[in-house]
Amino acid sequence: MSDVLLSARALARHYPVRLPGGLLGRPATLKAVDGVDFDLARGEVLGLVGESGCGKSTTAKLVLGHVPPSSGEVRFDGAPVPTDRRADWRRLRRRMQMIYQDPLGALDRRLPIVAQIGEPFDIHCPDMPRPERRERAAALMASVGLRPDQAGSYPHELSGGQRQRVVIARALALDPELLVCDEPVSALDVSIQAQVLNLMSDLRDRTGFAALFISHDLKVVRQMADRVVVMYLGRIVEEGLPDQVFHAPLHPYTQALVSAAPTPHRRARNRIVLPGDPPNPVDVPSGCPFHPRCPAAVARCRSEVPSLVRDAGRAVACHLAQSAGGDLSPAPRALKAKVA
Amino acid sequence: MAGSIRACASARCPPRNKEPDMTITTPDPRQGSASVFTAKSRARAFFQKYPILILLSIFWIVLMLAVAGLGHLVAPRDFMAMNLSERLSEPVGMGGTWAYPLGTDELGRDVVSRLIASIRISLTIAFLATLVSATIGVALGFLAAFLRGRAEQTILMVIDAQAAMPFMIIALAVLAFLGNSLTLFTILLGFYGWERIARIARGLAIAAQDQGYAAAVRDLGASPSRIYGLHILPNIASTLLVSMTLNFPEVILLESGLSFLGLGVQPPETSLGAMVGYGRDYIQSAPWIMLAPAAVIVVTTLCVSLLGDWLRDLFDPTLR
Amino acid sequence: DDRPEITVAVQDIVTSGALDVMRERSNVGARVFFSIFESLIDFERQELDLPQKPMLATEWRQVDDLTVELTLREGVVFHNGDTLDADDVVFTFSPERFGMLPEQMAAQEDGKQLFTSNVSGVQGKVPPPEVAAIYKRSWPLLERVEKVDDMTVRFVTTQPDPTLIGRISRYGSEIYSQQGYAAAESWLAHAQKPIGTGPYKVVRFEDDTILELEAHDEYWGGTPPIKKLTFLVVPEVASRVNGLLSGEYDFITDVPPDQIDLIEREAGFHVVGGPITNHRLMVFDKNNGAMQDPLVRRAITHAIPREAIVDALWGGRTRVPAGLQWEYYGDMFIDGWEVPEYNPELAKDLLAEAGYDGEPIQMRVLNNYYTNQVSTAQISAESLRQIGLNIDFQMKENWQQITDPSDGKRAIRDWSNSAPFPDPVASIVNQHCQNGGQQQTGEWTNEEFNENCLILERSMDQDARKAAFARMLEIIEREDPGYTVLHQNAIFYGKRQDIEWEWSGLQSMDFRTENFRIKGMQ
Amino acid sequence: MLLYTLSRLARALVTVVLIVTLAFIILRMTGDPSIIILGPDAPEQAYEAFRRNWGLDQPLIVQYFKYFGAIAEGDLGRSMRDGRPALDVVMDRVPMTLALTLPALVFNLILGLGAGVFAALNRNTWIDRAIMTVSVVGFTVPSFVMGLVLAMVFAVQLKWLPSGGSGSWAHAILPVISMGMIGAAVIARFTRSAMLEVLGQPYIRTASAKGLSWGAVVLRHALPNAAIPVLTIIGFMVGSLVAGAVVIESIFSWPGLGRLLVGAVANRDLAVVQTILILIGFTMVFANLMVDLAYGWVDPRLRIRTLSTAK
Amino acid sequence: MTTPLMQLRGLTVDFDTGPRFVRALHGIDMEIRRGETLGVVGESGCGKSITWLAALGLLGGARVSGQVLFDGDDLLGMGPRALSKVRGGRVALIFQDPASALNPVQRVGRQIGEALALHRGLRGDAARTEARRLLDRVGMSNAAQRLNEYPHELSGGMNQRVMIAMALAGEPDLLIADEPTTALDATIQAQILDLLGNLQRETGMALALISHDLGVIADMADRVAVMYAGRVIEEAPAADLFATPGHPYTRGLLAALPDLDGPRARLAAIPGSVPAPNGLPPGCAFARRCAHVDGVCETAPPTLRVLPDAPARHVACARMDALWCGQNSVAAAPQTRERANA
Ligand SMILES: Nc1ncnc2c1ncn2[C@@H]1O[C@H](COP(=O)(O)OP(=O)(O)OP(=O)(O)O)[C@@H](O)[C@H]1O
Ligand SMILES: Nc1ncnc2c1ncn2[C@@H]1O[C@H](COP(=O)(O)OP(=O)(O)OP(=O)(O)O)[C@@H](O)[C@H]1O
Ligand SMILES: [Mg+2]
Ligand SMILES: [Mg+2]
Repeated sequence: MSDVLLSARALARHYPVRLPGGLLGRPATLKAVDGVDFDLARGEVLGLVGESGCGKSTTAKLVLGHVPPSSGEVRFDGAPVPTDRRADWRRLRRRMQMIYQDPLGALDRRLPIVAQIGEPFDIHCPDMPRPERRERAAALMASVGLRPDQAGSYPHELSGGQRQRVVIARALALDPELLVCDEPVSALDVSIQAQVLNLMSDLRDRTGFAALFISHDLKVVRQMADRVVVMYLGRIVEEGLPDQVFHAPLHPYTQALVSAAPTPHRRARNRIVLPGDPPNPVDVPSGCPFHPRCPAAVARCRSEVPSLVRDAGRAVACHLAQSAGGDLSPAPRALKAKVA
Repeated sequence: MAGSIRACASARCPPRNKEPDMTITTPDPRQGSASVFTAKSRARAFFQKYPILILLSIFWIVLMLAVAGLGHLVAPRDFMAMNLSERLSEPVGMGGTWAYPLGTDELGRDVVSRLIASIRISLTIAFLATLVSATIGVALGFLAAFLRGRAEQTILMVIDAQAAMPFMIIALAVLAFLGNSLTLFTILLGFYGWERIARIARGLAIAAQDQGYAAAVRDLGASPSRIYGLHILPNIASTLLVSMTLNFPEVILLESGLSFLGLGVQPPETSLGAMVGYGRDYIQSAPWIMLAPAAVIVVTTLCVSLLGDWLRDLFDPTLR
Repeated sequence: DDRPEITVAVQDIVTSGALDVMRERSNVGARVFFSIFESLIDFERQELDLPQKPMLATEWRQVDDLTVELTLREGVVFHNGDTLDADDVVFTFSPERFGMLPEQMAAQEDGKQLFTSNVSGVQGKVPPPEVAAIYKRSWPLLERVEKVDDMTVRFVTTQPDPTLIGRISRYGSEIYSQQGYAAAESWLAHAQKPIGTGPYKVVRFEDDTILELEAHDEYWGGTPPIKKLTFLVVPEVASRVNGLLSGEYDFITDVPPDQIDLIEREAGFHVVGGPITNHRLMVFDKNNGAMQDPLVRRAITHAIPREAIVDALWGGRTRVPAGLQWEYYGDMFIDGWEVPEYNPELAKDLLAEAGYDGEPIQMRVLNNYYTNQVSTAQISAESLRQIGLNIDFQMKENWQQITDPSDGKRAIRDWSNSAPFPDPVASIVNQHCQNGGQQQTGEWTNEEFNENCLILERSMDQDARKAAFARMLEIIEREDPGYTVLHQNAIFYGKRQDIEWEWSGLQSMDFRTENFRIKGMQ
Repeated sequence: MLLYTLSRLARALVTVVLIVTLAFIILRMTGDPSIIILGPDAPEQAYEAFRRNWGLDQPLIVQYFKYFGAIAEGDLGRSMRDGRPALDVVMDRVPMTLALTLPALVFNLILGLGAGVFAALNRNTWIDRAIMTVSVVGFTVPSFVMGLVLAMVFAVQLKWLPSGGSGSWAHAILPVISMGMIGAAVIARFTRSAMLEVLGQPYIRTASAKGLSWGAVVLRHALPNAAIPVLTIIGFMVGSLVAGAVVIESIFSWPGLGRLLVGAVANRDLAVVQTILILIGFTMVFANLMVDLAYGWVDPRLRIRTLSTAK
Repeated sequence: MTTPLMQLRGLTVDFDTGPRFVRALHGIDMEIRRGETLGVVGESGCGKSITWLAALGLLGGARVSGQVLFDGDDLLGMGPRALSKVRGGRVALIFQDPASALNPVQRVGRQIGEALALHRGLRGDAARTEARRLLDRVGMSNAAQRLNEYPHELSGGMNQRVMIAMALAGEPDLLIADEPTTALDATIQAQILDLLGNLQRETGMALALISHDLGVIADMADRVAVMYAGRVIEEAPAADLFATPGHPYTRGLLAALPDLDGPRARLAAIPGSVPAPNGLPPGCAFARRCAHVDGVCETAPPTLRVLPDAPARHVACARMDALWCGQNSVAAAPQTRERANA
């Protein structure tokens, strides 16, 4: 992909925290995001998957300049993203927007939705005449499939899917180039999810925005993304086209994740049950962060941090998946793996 | 188990266009045609939504507001007019006449007229003070939420300090040492309870800007004044209103407590607290001087509190 | 010992926190001090015209214009067992007692520190410096007190002082025990548990709470009739009344006139009391605004319905006096002098004549520092409004605010004047002449008045003095009003009906045998 | 936890400094107590002597620093009334006030918690409404009216209890009741809503689902959790009790701090007033500190301050 | 055939919403046989949870009617004491969001011990030992130490294990699991589902698994009940249901789900949204979103009926005859057909 809209380089975000332990609670560092590299081309949708706490939302915040990175940088259209929330930052909102998981929470319940959809104009285009603003808001509503008679409704009067449409309409008001969607359909029911996903695809076809699409639901990501990044403990462990990643996962973690994804169309599957608890980002294991839960781990995994190796659009950070020749091949589904 | 039904006539398929046949049983009467049914009489439903106490409270508060606004027009006499020959005359029902329905006080002034004047003053003070405290509280709360960091810590410390001192004690010292005027008194009472409102405002603002609608608007690129003025404030207004209904009766009580100590509203002005305060010496010889305003204090604060509780339940969906 | 224990519920015991007659300036102190201390000359306190009578001195004579000689009573025993003699009297009026020795003054200067003044502290017997100031005011002309023999003393003044005997009998001149004072650790310790000659001695004193006295059985005037006499602070009127009616207290003081009926309605209780040697005044500032015109002030003096106030607020139990004077002045009493008559029409005319233009006139009132003060002030204010004055009624928290001249609006304020000894000097001179409070605060002054002050104060010629006094009253109460007398203050006590006990116009409570008996006992 | 404690302590300290400054500002705004202490009839020289003696003739800023210096050394000055150390004067009264406030606090808690829990368990029934209405009434009657009426009924009419004064436990009953009523009402309301909140929590359903009887659920699961938020208002209660003492002690002639304060304010006894202010401030800060720490103690969730797996 | 372990008959629930009553459940009929896994699916708010809460008398403040027969006894008519014997003893529940379903101020050991004391009379050391055994059994590492920890010190997965251990304490015949894995991560979800499956196999208890995730249900259930707006609208053996869904809603649901395999195509969304419980239409609640709607759908809500050819399957659809037969003749699987349309 040629035209890079967004690029993250060695992006890291660490939080100082205090360990449990009563009176003796030691200070420690929580590495929410720890050295992430990716590029996002114009018009491309990059899916970000991973378990809770692996740093997906933090990555999104870094991309949007909500929090400053501890190290590394994010460039948007060649220029670093400001993080100070001053005028520069505010101006950049015209070009990058966000869609939230909980549409009700993201809407002001005391304003009719049309006012909220038109708000970006009020903020960024104070010179635009009032009628035009109203007209544009109406057009936006129509484009996300809201009826004109719903203009005066308040968020609580709408269904979840309709609310998410409002949020989407508002985010698209100023024709942003980048949309960051943090679990945009997780709060929606299955039947509604499909409506929203379809709407987003349609809008994308129409306006051509690029998106960072975050979800823990692999099926949804596969539906939406052009490329997928899998994160584990603040790092990227695998990257590739959706079908590559989901059909032939290289990393043992991705393998487990894919096998555990519940889908009614694939009954009687082999579920890889990983042992152990979800990872704790304060206490990242040495070597490969995944090794304590890895069914295929070998001695090397315990000591040596695997680097993300790229090859022909795919990338993986696993010693076992990187064969000597440099080609990438799936990590062996180890003998230890408990297959249900 | 399942409403066992005549199955599809036979194993064969009916023609496609055929109207669904009569296999459909009439709806179970138990199920009703829709999910909502009014099993309550309208009156019962109404009173359940607006309990009688609440209606009475609203009525009383409206009455008090009317008295505060228009009472001076209907007051039988000037509240300062004295008639020394009629001092301490009893109210109707205790042997008095309709000339002075609630009797007269130690200077022969009409208790009804004084009561009206007192309601005016007390309600005005309580209202203004509550407004002042809400303004201070919201301003500081928002400031803390907006600035975060050191500034927030400083504001929190001031809040702590204010909360640590019983307000009565501070008011006592200030009034006794600075002297008293209605303005000073009102402003002083305006400092009552601001810290509570500041805490609430800060908490709600932070919640809103951490995950809520405020964060969303901020991400649209809105300026802080827009976020706080246009979005957060209207959203937390109901919560603030409820906490103001808590403040209001407390201010009235505080006023009466200070009046008891001779530090409240000063003659020739009068207030509910001042009437009770000055009337307390007559609690045995002429109880009506004190009882009428005391009753108004109790009933008014009661009504405002009840209304506040009710509003809080109304606004708080988790309590439903 | 079957003598009763008696509890008196009072509003306050002393306002200064110290049982020292030279420190305590308020009226309330007099109430308890008379049970503890006695002066050389006293009054028949329960009689209305308060004739003088021997107390610790059995006789006294004017030796010359500058000297009075007194013979002390034999067999007077202090609470500490010492017997009264001339040394005690000399000590009572010595610089040491008033903190005027150079070393004491140095200590006062040293101890001066922010809020940590050590002056009245435990170290050293150093009274606070106010004591000296008050002494100087009470005894402006006293040069020394000398011992003639063990039982005879002389008071010597620097100039002729027509009021010398009066001053010897006044409140503040009570005799202290020299040994008693010496034995105390500090001035403060003594002021907490003083040694006097009175019928009761201090057992326990907690400022603001309680004063417990017990019978001083060696009392020269006969065994005190009460075993234990307790003064209990009960600030709330209603609580005092409740306590009396529920039988917890035998006496309650400061009963407002409106409560009298309530108490007397109950069987077994009644109220005694009446006018005292204290007049309530309304004081004028002649420097500000409309008040500069004496006509306005005169209008005010005619506009106040004094009789109505006395009737309504005091139930007729006090009276409107003949100006700032009391019958117990004896020869110095100006017969026929009266307060300005109540005449609103005249008042209006005066105002019209003065061309009063409706400018606001401040009236500053303290919150019931005096009984019925607020009510009285409200009636007065209402009456003044009736004649067309624009009264700006202001409640104040304390005396400083009352007398504060800084805003240039001081006009009318409340006050009261006492006459601690039977001579006009005790009231009009002390309060209204050059060194008196009114002129000191810059409210009022008048040259002719001040000239007459000197005559009244210094001359030994009674006629000249009386003429001067008469003229002074004319000036300050009529021609160029500096104040106007409202009414005589009165004090009322609720008590058990079975106790025979008389109140005193001097505000003291007398619990000596002659004045206390429980019906049906002994 | 240690750090938490330390930071709470530091904040408490700042609070105290603020209170002390506040006390100074309030009391010094109109600087001169001489005329009140000496009375209106004292000679001018006496006032001057008094002012000089107490250092009131110095510039305010000098007074402020001296004052802070003195307080830092634990010297709170002397009562201007009788010259005793202000701290002694105040401390003499502390036991009396505690004798009222502690029983009142206990009374508050027992009555308030009981009524609140009972109301919550009978939510929306007439019992609930009755309790809540009574509690609002209890809270809206001015305490002095309550005190006077109680005294009239129980002392004057029935003659069961003394109408005022101190000396025996019987003397304390009426003031404790008058003081306790308000607090009980507040606690009842607070407890009710805390209880309702807890009763709506999923773990209550879990407990019932386990097979516990309703009584056991309330006793073992709901009450302990509902008690936690109620803790917070105990700090606040202490403050309102102290404020209530001002009025109640006057009504019942109880020689405690409250009456001392009223007297000292009336007499403008600066040292005593500010000692009381500081003492109350200290107590309140301490009480709140204790409540905070207790909070951490009863609620294990607060014992650990970690953000790690917060979700 | 033996009687079912638990049978719900005409269960209705009405909530008092102030001005009126709102019916949330409109006569639910369902049954669970011993040892069987019944999956209950449906959109959020359709009444999955309250069905079981009402059945066990855990729904304070609502009017419940109908019959809940457990081993022949009607639970709705039972006294509180008898009911609490059943709850936790013979029927155990576990809930969504285990972290908040555990008492935050009690150690987990104590919470498990409570259940042991209630239903097995174990106390003290015996209870402790048994609690540790239970924790071991649900696959908790370091069980002895975990007993002394508080819920917030454990991760979500561990808390759910604690809940399960607590449920096992009474050795129940029926375990009702209300969205036991919704709050958990995919890998942890796999662990818990695995655990439930194993436990069921070992103990032979019946399992009612409630979920809105068709994937989970497909994975676990023997038989599935699909709920919509307070009614069961389809009930069938799991394999049949996922192969040939009957009710238009079920079909739509399966079609609307994106998939991991197969070609990527536009999703076939069901238009509109679930009607609010206080605004149900008089007829079929799904009518407004249904592509096959007909006049008859709007008159009265359809009842569950056996499908022709498939005696084990029940569907509540007035037009079922037409649809079912049409489908059988036209297309094998609805989703493929609809995808083709897209
Ligand atoms: N402000 C913060 N302070 C401390 N730690 C934080 C902060 N924000 C996030 N974290 C931690 O950083 C880690 C990554 O958080 P993040 O929100 O990015 O996860 P996520 O992948 O979005 O998870 P989820 O799927 O649950 O949303 C988590 O462990 C979280 O607790
Ligand atoms: N206490 C209550 N008062 C009023 N309505 C209620 C109450 N509890 C539940 N409801 C309503 O009953 C309906 C069914 O709720 P239920 O909790 O069973 O849904 P659910 O299917 O379990 O949904 P979810 O998947 O979100 O858990 C919902 O519409 C809900 O609004
Ligand atoms: Mg996230
Ligand atoms: Mg549910």
